[in-house]
Amino acid sequence: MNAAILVSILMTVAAAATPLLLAALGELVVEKSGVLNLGVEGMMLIGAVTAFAVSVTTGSPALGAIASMVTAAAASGIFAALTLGLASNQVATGLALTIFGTGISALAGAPYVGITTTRLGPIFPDALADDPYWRLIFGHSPLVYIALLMTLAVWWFLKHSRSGLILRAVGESDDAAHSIGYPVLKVRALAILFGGAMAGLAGSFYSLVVTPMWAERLTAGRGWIAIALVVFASWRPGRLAAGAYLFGAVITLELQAKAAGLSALAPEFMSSLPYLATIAVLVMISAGRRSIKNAAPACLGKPFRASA
Amino acid sequence: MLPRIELLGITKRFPGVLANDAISFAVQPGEIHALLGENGAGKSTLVKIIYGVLQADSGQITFDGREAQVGSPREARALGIGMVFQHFSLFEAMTVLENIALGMDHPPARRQLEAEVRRVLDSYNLALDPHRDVHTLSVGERQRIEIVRALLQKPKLLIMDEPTSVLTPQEVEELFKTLRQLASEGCSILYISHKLEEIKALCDRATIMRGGRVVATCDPAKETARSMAEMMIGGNLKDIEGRDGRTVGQVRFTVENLSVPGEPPFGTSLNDISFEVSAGEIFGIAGVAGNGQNELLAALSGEQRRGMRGRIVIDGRDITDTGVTGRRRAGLSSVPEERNGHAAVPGMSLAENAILSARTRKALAAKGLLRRSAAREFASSVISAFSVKATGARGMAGSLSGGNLQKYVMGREIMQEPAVLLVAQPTWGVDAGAASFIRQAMVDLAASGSAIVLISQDLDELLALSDRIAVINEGHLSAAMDIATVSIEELGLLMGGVHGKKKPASAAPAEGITHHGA
Amino acid sequence: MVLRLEARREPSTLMVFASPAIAVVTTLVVGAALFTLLGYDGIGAVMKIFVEPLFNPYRWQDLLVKAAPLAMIALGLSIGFRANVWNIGAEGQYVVGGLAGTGVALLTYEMSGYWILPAMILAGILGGMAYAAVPAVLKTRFSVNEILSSLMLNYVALQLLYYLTRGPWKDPEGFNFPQTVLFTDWQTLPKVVPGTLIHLGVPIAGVLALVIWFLVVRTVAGFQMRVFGMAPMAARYGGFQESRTVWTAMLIGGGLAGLAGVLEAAGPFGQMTPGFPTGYGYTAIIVAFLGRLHPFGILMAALVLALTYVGGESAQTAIRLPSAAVGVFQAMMLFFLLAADVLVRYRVVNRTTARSQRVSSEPATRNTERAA
Amino acid sequence: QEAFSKPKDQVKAAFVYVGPVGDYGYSFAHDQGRKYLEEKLGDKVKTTFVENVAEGPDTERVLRQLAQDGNDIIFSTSFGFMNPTVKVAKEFPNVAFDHATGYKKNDTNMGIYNSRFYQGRAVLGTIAAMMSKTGKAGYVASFPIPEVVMGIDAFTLAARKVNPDFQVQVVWVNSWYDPAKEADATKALLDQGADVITQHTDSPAPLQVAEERGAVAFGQAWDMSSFAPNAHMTAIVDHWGPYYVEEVQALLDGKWAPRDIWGGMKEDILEMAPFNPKMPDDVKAAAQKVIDETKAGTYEIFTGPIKDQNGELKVKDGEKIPDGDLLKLDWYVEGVKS
Ligand SMILES: Nc1ncnc2c1ncn2[C@@H]1O[C@H](COP(=O)(O)OP(=O)(O)OP(=O)(O)O)[C@@H](O)[C@H]1O
Ligand SMILES: Nc1ncnc2c1ncn2[C@@H]1O[C@H](COP(=O)(O)OP(=O)(O)OP(=O)(O)O)[C@@H](O)[C@H]1O
Ligand SMILES: [Mg+2]
Ligand SMILES: [Mg+2]
Repeated sequence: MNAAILVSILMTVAAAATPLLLAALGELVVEKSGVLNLGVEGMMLIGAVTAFAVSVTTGSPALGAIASMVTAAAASGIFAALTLGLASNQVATGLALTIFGTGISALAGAPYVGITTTRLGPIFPDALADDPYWRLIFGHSPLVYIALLMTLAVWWFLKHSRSGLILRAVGESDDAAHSIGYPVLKVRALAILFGGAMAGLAGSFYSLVVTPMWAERLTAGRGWIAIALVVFASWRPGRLAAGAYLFGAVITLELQAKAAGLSALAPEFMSSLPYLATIAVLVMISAGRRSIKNAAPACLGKPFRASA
Repeated sequence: MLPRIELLGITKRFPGVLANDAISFAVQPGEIHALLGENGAGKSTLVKIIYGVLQADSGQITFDGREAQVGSPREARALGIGMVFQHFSLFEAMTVLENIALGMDHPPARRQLEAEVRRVLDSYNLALDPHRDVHTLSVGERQRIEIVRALLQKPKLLIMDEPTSVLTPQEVEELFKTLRQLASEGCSILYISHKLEEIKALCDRATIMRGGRVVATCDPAKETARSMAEMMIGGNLKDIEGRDGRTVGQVRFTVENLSVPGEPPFGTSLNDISFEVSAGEIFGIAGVAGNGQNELLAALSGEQRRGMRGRIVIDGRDITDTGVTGRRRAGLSSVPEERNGHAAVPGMSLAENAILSARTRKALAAKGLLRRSAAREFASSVISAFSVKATGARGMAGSLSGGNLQKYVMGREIMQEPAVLLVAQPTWGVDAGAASFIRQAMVDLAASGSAIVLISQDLDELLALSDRIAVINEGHLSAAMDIATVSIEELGLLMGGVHGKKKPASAAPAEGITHHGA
Repeated sequence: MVLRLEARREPSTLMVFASPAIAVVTTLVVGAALFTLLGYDGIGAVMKIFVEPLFNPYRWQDLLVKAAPLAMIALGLSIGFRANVWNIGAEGQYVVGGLAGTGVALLTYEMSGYWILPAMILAGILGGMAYAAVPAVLKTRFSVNEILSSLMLNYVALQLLYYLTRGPWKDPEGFNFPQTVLFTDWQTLPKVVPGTLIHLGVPIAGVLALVIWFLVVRTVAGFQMRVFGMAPMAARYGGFQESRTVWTAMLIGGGLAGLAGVLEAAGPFGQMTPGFPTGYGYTAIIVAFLGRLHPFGILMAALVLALTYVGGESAQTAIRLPSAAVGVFQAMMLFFLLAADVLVRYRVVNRTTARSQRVSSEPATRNTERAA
Repeated sequence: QEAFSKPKDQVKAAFVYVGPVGDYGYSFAHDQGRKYLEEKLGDKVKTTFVENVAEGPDTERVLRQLAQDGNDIIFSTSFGFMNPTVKVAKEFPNVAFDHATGYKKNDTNMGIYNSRFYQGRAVLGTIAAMMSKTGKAGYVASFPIPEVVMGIDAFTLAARKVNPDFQVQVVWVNSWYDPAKEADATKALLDQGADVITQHTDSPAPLQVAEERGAVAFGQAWDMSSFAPNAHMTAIVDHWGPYYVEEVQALLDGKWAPRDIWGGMKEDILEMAPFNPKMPDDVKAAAQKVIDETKAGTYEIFTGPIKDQNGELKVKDGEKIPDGDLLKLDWYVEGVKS
């Protein structure tokens, strides 16, 4: 295997990992605040269709990516209003959001089927990206860098910032946070909106970078994998990035092996591998008598209403 | 001199309750001011209003002579008000330092904060490691976090809501030293407690509340505990009857070398616990909250048996390996300290709550089917026998007031005529009328020949009811002591972890013991 | 006037029934308005989807046949949801149930006898249970969150289905297309109303609702589930074990999903194909909530959901409403339902009047002793 | 059948699609056929369609509903609709049913129609072999059903007529529609030395990757050149429109009877999208020659000698694989790596 192929494979891994990482980072922050939003897939689709439509209309994929965050965050606002404002069940509301996102994106996207738009391609000058090794560093879509920077940012935010501390506190004990005067619902609402924006951006990666086009159900279930990754990473951003890249690597290497004629296993088995692997990891992190630092936020999924 | 804080006509209504009704009083700078009242009198509500957690419906607050709108705890802290809550507001999975930072509005950088925390700990002589995770700390240490949190703000008014209910007498003394030092520095303290002797020792003045209103103000030093208690309840204290002349019979309940590993991450392990209780006897277990009381009750009732070692015997029958239902069948009843959600399901009717624990002994279920009319009948009989104020057997448990629910729960267990009754904190958060009723019922049950294990943090209650008493500390149970001979100092030392004679508590009680309450 | 929510002391019985109705009506009104704004015939859409099928006897059978599996799965899930066991793996359990039944059908292909269909049904139930047992084991033994594990297993079941229908179970005469043989008459669910589509699964769903209602309201096992859902500590206090609750919930949920699977395979499908899973397992979660976890509510909700599918198809042909619009309607209905749900636990009050309303504060007779 | 022997003034025709019309693939192509039908017959036909219909009981219900709604002819366009169509056709003897890509029909009111997609694959194979520098094509495939196997074999056979050493590497993505995975599979194939990509999945993702990497690729079911103006050489266009017009016209004329149509280029059910202007002239000529000869019936790709993957002779020189065997093809010819 020569260097060019290796670089190309690594580039593919980065592309496969990036949208998962973006969406999962958003969901991680949401879950850290004590909320389980199963609507990631729906929000990704809304982001994907928005990004594409805006990119086609304005000719600017960058604008599309920004718009995707706005609409997906707006959709997550519905979830926030229901689960926070009206204390509705989070699982049901999240599923409803996915159904909603699937339907509304298909409706809104109908006029955009069958056309393409400018790819949100590499930002650095071609000169830098010509050499295969330089390409590995400079040849990606800006979202690839953004995802990595966001990992760092989310890590720093949760670990070192005051707002992050408050967010974790809210997810750890909403009652205590409320009684020392933190606005639990507001913190959670902001977290949900952030999660929505990140899911939207992840969706835009599919419609602007992977395949600059729109078609119904473009994200093909990746939102669920993003949710699984958050658990897989035991709510830690660093592990999340590692998990997303690992996942990307597994998919890519499987296809590479097939393309090299090396595939031995039934394709059905290979297709179920990511899910089996996630279950295995769930077992490991849940069973290995959890250090509390690896455990789920204590209030995850529980509705909160101030007792006054 | 301007008062530090003055309340004028504070009124707060909850659905169904007028929790504060035109409350007015003032606290002077440097004054330690007690706020007294029965459970549910509205003390916590009032201080939460002062601290901005709740908003008053009407009334006004003046702080240092200026009218203050306290819209949130943040605004309260900005004014110089600090508060230590009745229920800690701590985050288990975070470090002490993080918890302290969360309690401050403008915490300095981490290093500097740590230095300041250490300085406060030093100057008030408090021991605490800022880097520990909270879930590894004892209750006393947890309270210190709350205190340090408040002290770091250099408060002008410090509110403490029942701070000592979880502390050993020695820890209480340490706390008082800290508070007196603070007051001498000019800080006002608003202090809520049910422990009237402590109030007498600490406070300069007391405001007494009843049913949401201020009913009296007094100088605690000049009152007796009994006189203050009577002001609180607005009547005379009645004594328990049948306390004397009870005879103790055969051993009914034996616990031998019981050990249970603590449930990670927060549970306390039980270590080698042994005691015996005889017919007609009330065996008291004292201890500071969090020392294994809940674990002990769960292990004895059969709710938590994982990893259990030792032996439990009722009336000669070994029930070590039976579960909750089997133990009930053998004659064991229990009342855990938390009634809402543990001893009772708030969202279910009283009849269904009867099925919860009485279905075996009262045949409220048969062949896997519920017998709903039998359950309603039993629930109704509990309601009338224990004068529970409820709409009837179909009323929701959650719609009952705390005292009434507690009466219902106690009644439900007592009317099953258990051989052994385990109770934890039977009168916690219960008003005096109900408390007296419940205590009387326990005494009557003992008189009828049952053995009772009474777990309580309230030494007064233990001394009033028990025949023998032992102290639980960090999962160890001390030797049992005769109530007639034991001293509060001794109990206090044991509660603080100075293990006395490590003799098993099963040392047989003196035959035919009779004695008076404290 | 400032509206705000105030907690009720007890859940409102009126609202338990009224709020789903409010949700459906709101969906109709807002849906009509929204789709009119989007340039479709909004009122027509509502009429086509929600009204016309109700007046067409042909559509009734469609509704029943479509609603039966949804109701069956939702009934099973509702047991778990009551106990806070979040099985969202019904889709996979449905598939595995169908596969298990198909396995028996393929083994007995050459045989005849009345026992074959019951054997298939039994296999289906067991298959669903076995598949649900996986998250149950993971939860009770390793504390693995069942939401995630059961969700992941849905995808695995799908691949198992693909593998079997493309590989070992492929109809040898089927031109290598990935599907099994058509089941024989002995293996096919009989129609209960001759000349219609109404197969045995429809009355079974009805009977199951009764059984589940009885289970929830009248049996100790159902009582246990409800206690666990409302107060897990109290359940332990009552002598109920959490692991048994998880197991019961998962097995009933899985068993009914498996039953729905095998009945669909032996009934409307009449064979196993890769197109077997159509999202019933997910839709049933919505049905369960729409029916407020109550057995009879679930029957109604399943019919309402079936209505959106059946009516949705009419709306496609009659007014060219895209199928995506039906999904939007469903999601809207769920949103409104979840929103209306709040009325059960809270009342909407006008802030100003709430203040002045007279409330009796509990006057306490407190002339008894407090031990000092 | 009496119902079909009376001329009509207007025909109501309904279409049932397995996917969304917005898939820009298989269902989209059928819907283009429906539009073509409307355009050609104007007022004489009224069409409706139902999209996203799941295969199974839902199909049955939709078919029945369409029949009850008074449609004269119903086109059920997916293989998985076959058994439901058989059932419903029996219940509605006065409605004409046409089922695409299946194998069951009856003599009264249910016909079947299919397209010889493989003829187009042969054109693609010819172009691929002539334009490839590495002698290796990548094939992004969905599931190993006969239609896909046929396509792979036809493509390979045609390519090896040009270059006997030509290799075709298949990657199964185990899905008809998963753009991201199709894109990743394409990248993998290009990384592993393929410089021509063809696909039997429904999204334009492989084309877009090929475009980015400067490879050669082909559209699927529809002219997808808008997605890859440089890479897109041509596409197999499913051209159902003329067939739909024929069927409806037959009903209008009172001459409809169920048929078994497996049409190809000759019948105009299949056509190739315009060649990319960048395609070298000799390649254009060779491709056009295959098309012309296919239409004339002189180019038949499944003519022996054909060896299978293991080099065993499966079809003797001069023999042709009969249609019946083709329809259940499950082996690969020499040169395929899967
Ligand atoms: N959030 C609330 N909603 C409704 N009622 C409440 C609420 N908080 C308190 N109450 C009621 O208001 C009354 C006063 O309660 P409060 O907690 O102030 O009493 P307290 O004097 O602090 O009692 P304790 O000694 O038990 O702490 C009680 O009847 C209580 O049930
Ligand atoms: N949403 C619900 N889902 C399931 N069970 C419910 C629901 N709401 C109420 N129940 C149960 O139904 C029962 C009430 O039903 P029903 O009307 O048959 O009995 P009842 O009138 O309360 O009493 P009885 O049957 O003795 O006359 C209660 O036991 C309650 O637990
Ligand atoms: Mg209080
Ligand atoms: Mg009734």
